[in-house]
Amino acid sequence: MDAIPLFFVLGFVARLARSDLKIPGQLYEALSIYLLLAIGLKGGMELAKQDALALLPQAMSVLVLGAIIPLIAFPVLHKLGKLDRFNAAAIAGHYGSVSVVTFAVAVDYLIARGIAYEAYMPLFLVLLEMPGIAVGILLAKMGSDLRKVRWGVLSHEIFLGKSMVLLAGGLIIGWIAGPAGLEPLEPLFFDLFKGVLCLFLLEMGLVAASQASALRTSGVFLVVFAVVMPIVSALIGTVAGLLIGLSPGGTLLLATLAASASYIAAPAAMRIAIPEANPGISITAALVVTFPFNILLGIPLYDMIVRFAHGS
Amino acid sequence: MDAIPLFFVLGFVARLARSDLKIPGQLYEALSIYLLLAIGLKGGMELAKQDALALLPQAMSVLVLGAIIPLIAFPVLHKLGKLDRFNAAAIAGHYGSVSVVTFAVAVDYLIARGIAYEAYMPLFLVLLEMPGIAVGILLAKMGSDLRKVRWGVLSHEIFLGKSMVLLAGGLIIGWIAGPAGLEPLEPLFFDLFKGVLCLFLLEMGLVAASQASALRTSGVFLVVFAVVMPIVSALIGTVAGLLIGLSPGGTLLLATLAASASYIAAPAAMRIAIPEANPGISITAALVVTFPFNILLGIPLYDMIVRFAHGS
Amino acid sequence: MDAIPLFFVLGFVARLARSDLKIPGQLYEALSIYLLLAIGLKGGMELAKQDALALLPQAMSVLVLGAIIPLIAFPVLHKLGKLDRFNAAAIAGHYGSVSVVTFAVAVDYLIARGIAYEAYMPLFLVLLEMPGIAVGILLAKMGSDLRKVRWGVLSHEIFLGKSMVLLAGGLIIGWIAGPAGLEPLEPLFFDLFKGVLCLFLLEMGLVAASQASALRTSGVFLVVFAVVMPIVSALIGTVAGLLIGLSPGGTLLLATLAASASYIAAPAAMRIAIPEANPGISITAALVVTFPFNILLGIPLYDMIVRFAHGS
Amino acid sequence: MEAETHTPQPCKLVVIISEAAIEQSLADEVMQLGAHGYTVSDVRGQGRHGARSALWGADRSIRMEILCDEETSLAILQHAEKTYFRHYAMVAYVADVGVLRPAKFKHQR
Amino acid sequence: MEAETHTPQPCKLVVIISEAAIEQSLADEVMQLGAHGYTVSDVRGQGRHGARSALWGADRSIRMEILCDEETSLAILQHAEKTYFRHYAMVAYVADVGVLRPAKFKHQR
Amino acid sequence: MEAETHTPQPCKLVVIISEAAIEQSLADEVMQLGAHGYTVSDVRGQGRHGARSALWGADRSIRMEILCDEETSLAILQHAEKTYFRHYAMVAYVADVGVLRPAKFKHQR
Ligand SMILES: Nc1ncnc2c1ncn2[C@@H]1O[C@H](COP(=O)(O)O)[C@@H](O)[C@H]1O
Ligand SMILES: Nc1ncnc2c1ncn2[C@@H]1O[C@H](COP(=O)(O)O)[C@@H](O)[C@H]1O
Ligand SMILES: Nc1ncnc2c1ncn2[C@@H]1O[C@H](COP(=O)(O)O)[C@@H](O)[C@H]1O
Ligand code: NA
Ligand code: NA
Ligand code: NA
Repeated sequence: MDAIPLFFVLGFVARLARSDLKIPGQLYEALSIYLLLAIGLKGGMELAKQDALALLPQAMSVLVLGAIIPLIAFPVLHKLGKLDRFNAAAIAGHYGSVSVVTFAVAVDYLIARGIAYEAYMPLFLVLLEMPGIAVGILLAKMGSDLRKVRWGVLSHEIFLGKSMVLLAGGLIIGWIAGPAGLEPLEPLFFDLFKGVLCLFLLEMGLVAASQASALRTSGVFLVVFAVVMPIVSALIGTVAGLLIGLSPGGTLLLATLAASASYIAAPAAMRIAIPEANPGISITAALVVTFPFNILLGIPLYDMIVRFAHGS
Repeated sequence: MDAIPLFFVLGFVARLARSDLKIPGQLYEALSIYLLLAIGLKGGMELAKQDALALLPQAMSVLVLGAIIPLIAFPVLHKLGKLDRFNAAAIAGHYGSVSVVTFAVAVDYLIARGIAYEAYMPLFLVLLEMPGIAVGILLAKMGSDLRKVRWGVLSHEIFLGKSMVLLAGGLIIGWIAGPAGLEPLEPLFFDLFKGVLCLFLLEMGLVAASQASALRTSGVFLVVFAVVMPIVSALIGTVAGLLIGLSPGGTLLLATLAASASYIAAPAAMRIAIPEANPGISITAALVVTFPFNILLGIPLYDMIVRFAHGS
Repeated sequence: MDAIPLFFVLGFVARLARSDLKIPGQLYEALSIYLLLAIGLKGGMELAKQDALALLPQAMSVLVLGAIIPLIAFPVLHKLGKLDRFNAAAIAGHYGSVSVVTFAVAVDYLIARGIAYEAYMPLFLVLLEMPGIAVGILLAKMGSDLRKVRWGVLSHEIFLGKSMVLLAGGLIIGWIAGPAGLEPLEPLFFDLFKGVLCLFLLEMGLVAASQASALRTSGVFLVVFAVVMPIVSALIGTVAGLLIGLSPGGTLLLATLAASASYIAAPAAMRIAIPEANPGISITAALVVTFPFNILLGIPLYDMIVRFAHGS
Repeated sequence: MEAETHTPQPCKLVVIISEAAIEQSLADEVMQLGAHGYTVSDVRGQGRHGARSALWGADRSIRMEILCDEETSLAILQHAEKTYFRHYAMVAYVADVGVLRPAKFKHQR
Repeated sequence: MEAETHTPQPCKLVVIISEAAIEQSLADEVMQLGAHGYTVSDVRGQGRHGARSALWGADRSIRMEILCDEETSLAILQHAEKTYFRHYAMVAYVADVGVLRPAKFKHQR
Repeated sequence: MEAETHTPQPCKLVVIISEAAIEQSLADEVMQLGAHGYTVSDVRGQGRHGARSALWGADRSIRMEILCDEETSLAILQHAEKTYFRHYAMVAYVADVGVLRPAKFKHQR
């Protein structure tokens, strides 16, 4: 059996059982810096093998995908879920953006099954990081006087947040350095990747369990949303994958990206951009429900959907 | 020459010379999380290759071994050493439990000499972690009103302390995932193991030296105890190894486990469970005397004992 | 293209753009402990292959080289640059000592081009760490009453600073353990080296950019000094390399060591030994100007100089 | 609703420095004694029990600070004294501070 | 030149404990309001907004302390209240302390 | 034996914020001047000497707090001023606090 989800379970159970196991804060930061850089580098290296210009139409479509998802999520949350504009917008932004770790788990799923995928998919991961967050913020600000919004601060937060800098920076370095330039970095950034991912999932299990008590107060609607929304997004992602001509493996990755909700970049950006939103709500949805749902059940489910759509 | 003990010496000397070299606290925690998980995973992987049920009798015997050692140590400390009940019990608990790093050094000793051993030995390490601590606590509480003892808190401390969770969690994950599932984790958890062990020993050298001044006030008895007790325990461990039919390599590991004293899990548990005990005393014995004794002189000595016992 | 300098650029640009990207403090310390130990071990391992006694004359010459550079730099800074005695001496000490990371980048430069070099060069790195700092301190103290100087504290600071302990400790361990003893440590200390170096350069880029604003107030003289001094030192280092019979590769490394300025060991020692010196000035020169100059332009330039000198 | 004022109102600040091992129990007890919150940081130091340099697990110390009303502050100090002073490395002190929203820190008895 | 004395002179100490996300803005604003410096440390804790255990990014808190004159201390407290108390986990208090060189902390208006 | 009371008795708290480089010497000197202990934490900040962001080695700051009697508090402040204020980034202040066991912090002269 694959070891990765087991680490999440270990962390989750340990915390529920009130063990004193903790991942020190700076180790957590070190692990995320590593994961973001490694994924960026990997993507950049693959990009160096491609004709980057030829990817432009696909890239544009992916940006649109990232903007559509929060536009769908927002009215559901606001109208159906009766959440105020700020919270609805913030949650929508989390689901428009992506989870790097969920992506990594999906890649691992494909590799373990020997399914091929477009190796430049991390480029799309980078592209999908921002637009969802941006749309979420815009949705929150639409009620207020748009001239009062500090656009500079906001775009700074979106484009220069550390996740973005590491992902995009890694991508660009990988692109410039190319496979030959990256070869000496492989033992650190590629060979250790899956092991580090396990440590990160252990930590995510701890964090998710520590937030789990919020489930009781969050209401049924939020839990249902956090399970149904990813499936809807995965469907949209599957359609997008078909439209831009991805392989089944690539389509699964795009569907998973669409289905995943950010819990690193988005919370940081939203806290500054939409202070009115309660961060507890979006994190409970994204991390306590959607994240484990995706890595435990979602990915196999999306795989079935994608196979069906690809007619295989 | 083997590099591992040299790192301990480097740390020890650096600190005695009052160098400002320090291992940052969170790096120390990261290293121990890594070591505990890695040993657990390794053991679990080997367990997956075994008929686990067949190990049950051996496992039971090992649990008994862990309970016997503190029962021997306690009267020696209390009667002969004139230590009060609390300190005697706490120290006995440290020696009943085990040192993960000493175990790792002994494994390395065997590998370097090409001596075979039962690959599932980490299972016994996990089993030996607890009973010694539990017996130590019981010994301390025997004087007081047993109904007043907060058993819930104590057993929580013993079974859900982070060492236990990581060791046992790693073991279970390794067991479930099996060799195939762990393969992608090997570069991190297995290939880097010995290097990380060196860093940890550097830190242990620093810590041991920082506690070394306590030797002056601790009295001759404690130092003698901290050298003689491991040898006695190693003899018992050797007998136990013979009784349960371990190979010479496995017997050496069991003897070393018996001889080793805990300085990670036990101090944490004892501080909560026996607040009356002075943590300085047990740590001086376990870390400043017994630990270096074991890794520098003890293991070769136990090897001779085991060879003699196995008649080889 | 080589990836290493790109990480420096990424850090530098991210910080200038006011991204919130940060390397946590303890990760920074962990990375430097790793780099210093790894370089020491590598050098010690190569030393074990040599007749160490035969290196004695070369080693003595290298010590002299380390003492000469600050003696040249000091009058320039004091007379020409109009810096007071304390600041001039402190800066001179920084340039007399060496930058471990610059050395590692130069080694990487040689490996990437398949140029051979004396594998025991890290020994010279260790030797060059101290004398520059010592001479710098002496220069600062010459004005004051020499009997009042706390020589004990100073020599402690120089010989037992953590950089020195890790470098020299690694060297000695590598020497004693030899290639066979170090083999199991290779995955950690050698295979990951270049990747870790990249992370460290990312951090150095962040730090350099955070100090860059000091450039505005530091004056033109300092910037010119921080570019010209390395070139002068590289010339001296080249001559020294020729005199002691190093290969072109070894000569380039010695030239680079001479050219490099310390920003880890020296600032720490100087802050204690010469409190009157403003640490901002020396760090701006060494880290913001000289370090990027060396890794981006200097090394190729010194390569040309060395080739010319070696007549190849 | 909290009463808010625009000049600081008196409030007590209790600070406890002790072994990291008791962080969780101390936090639970402080809340039980009537505090509405607390703040913890990692520290190192020296005292009657020698140096605690936070070099490794058993050697770590924490500093907890608690804003509360006077009654709670006394209860916390006395509880700490009774429960921990004997067997644990610990110091504790109380200071007078001013806060804008004193109601936030008042124990409803 | 600063006036220096050898007995401590009165000065105010403002302490703000809040979410790590606002560290940078808070620091900028504190300086704008007339402080000449500040000190920040990483903390964890619990309060009205529940536990903030610093387990991970969004969960980190900081403690900022500012030595300043009384006017600035009030300005900072009121600014914090106006800007952050509503939407952010935050507590703030002010204390009377003594410093040797009070001029260092005085705002030139 | 220490005299113990159940209401807090006056005591001084000295806080020094400065460069990490001098932690060891400062600690030694504080003990020599009559303190019986101290507590240190890692901080970052900004002041007259610009930002000290703890990004890397030379940039780290520490915060040391010392409970002691008034005489010792003055001795520490004056020593810090004489020895470090000129060349090191440093601030220091003293506050009045209450402790349960004042004898623990009193210097026997
Ligand atoms: N006089 C003091 N001033 C400040 N902190 C102290 C003082 N004495 C002790 N401490 C702190 O409290 C911890 C426990 O003190 P003790 O119980 O005296 O060993 C020490 O490790 C220090 O961190
Ligand atoms: N009574 C208190 N004493 C000390 N710290 C507090 C207190 N209440 C809250 N805090 C700190 O301030 C943060 C935010 O508080 P709150 O806005 O009440 O959630 C908490 O996470 C604690 O670190
Ligand atoms: N007004 C202030 N309030 C709080 N901390 C300060 C203040 N001024 C300086 N500091 C701290 O003391 C350190 C040294 O201050 P300075 O010597 O003014 O550069 C700074 O890095 C801050 O951490
Ligand atoms: Na998404
Ligand atoms: Na044992
Ligand atoms: Na140099």
